[in-house]
Amino acid sequence: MFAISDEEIPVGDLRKGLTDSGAGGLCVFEGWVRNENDGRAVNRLEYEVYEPLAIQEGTKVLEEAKQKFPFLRASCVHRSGLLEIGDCAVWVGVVAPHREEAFKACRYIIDQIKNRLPIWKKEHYADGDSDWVNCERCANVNAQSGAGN
Amino acid sequence: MFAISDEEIPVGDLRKGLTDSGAGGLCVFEGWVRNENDGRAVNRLEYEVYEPLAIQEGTKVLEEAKQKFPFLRASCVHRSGLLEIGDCAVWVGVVAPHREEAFKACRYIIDQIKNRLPIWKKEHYADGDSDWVNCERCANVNAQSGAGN
Amino acid sequence: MKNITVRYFAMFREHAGLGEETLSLNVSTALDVFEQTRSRHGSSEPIGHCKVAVNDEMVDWSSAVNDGDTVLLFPPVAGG
Amino acid sequence: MKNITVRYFAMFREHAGLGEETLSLNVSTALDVFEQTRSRHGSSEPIGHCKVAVNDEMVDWSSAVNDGDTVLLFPPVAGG
Repeated sequence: MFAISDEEIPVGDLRKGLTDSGAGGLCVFEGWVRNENDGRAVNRLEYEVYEPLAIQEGTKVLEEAKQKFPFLRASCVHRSGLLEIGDCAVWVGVVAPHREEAFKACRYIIDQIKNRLPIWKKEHYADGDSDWVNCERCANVNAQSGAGN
Repeated sequence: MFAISDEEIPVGDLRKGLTDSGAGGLCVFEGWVRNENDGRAVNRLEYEVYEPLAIQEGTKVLEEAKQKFPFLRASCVHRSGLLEIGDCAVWVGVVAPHREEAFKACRYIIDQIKNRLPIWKKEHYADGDSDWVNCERCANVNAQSGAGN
Repeated sequence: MKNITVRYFAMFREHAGLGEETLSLNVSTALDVFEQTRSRHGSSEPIGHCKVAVNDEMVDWSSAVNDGDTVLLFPPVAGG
Repeated sequence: MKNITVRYFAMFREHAGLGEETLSLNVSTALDVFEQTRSRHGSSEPIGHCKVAVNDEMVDWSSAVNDGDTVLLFPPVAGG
């Protein structure tokens, strides 16, 4: 299940929704809004999402992950709209019989979500300025080592 | 923070306890009791823990992980006692500025916890039998690929 | 000439000063649409990590566009 | 002869039929304690993934044991 939400992500409910008696492990990744980026103090974030294609592409990412690293269940929810420091911007959860697949599928999903979905991030800085995060740097880093945030 | 608990692991509270305004990502792994192992139907599990050394070694594992993959905060709680199918047996959470360190530290911690701590698992099977999980197989698999459950 | 509806997202929308416009353009590919609208709005964003969709389907820059198509211009994404 | 308190865990406890006993043993290393208690309780568990601690400190099998020490015998672990 992949979804876009303009409200706080219900992390407890999402976790419960993955319950499966054959599951040996759950791997979760949450992206949180942090208070700085590239040395600039950030006050809040705004996510613009083109929902029809984000949902289509997000759903495709979950299917690819299941092909590559067979798991039992997975969910991913990405926020849209205005977020404050500490808010959860994206939640990915994967349950599998063994931890190997859970970790690998979770990592694959978040990496692809960050690189492929039509989602844009505008940072509002403490100095009053604001800017779209081009993520050229992220894209480069991702290509090399899978890093980002 | 590493702890052993004979009560249900408070996953929501543990997650909240890792809040950090510099955190860009949280990676969590939960080990759940699953309904079968090596083809045998499992009814419930019993964990025996030698607490003084489990806590000492668990704390050491968290310190090692921080050296290798610098993170902001991490917690790990392992259950002792009797667990039912679906119960959370171990919870590991790591927050870091970027997801790379969060994933790698989380994986390191759970792999080491499973291999090094004086914790033993007794499986109670549907057929009334019960057995200590020797984990010779796990140890071998771990040495090769890091799998287990 | 083809009637093309162009939709701009994020920084592209801000550069263009609008989210959508329908233009009569002499174009054959999605790339042509990108270049002509870029010069129209005086934008210099390199095509680097930009992406394009036609009628809600992600396509290559070399894909053909037809009269009546809606072309979505996506600046570099930054999810997560 | 040394007075050694031996503690057994998990399957070792079940094989021995007790969790702890104090024995007078002719031993110099942790390995000697493992072998003598194993034959005492008729156990054949290979030493493979077993571990040992002396006075709550994980040690190598070749570590010396002294009169009054407590030796903890750990069968293969299976956390998580």
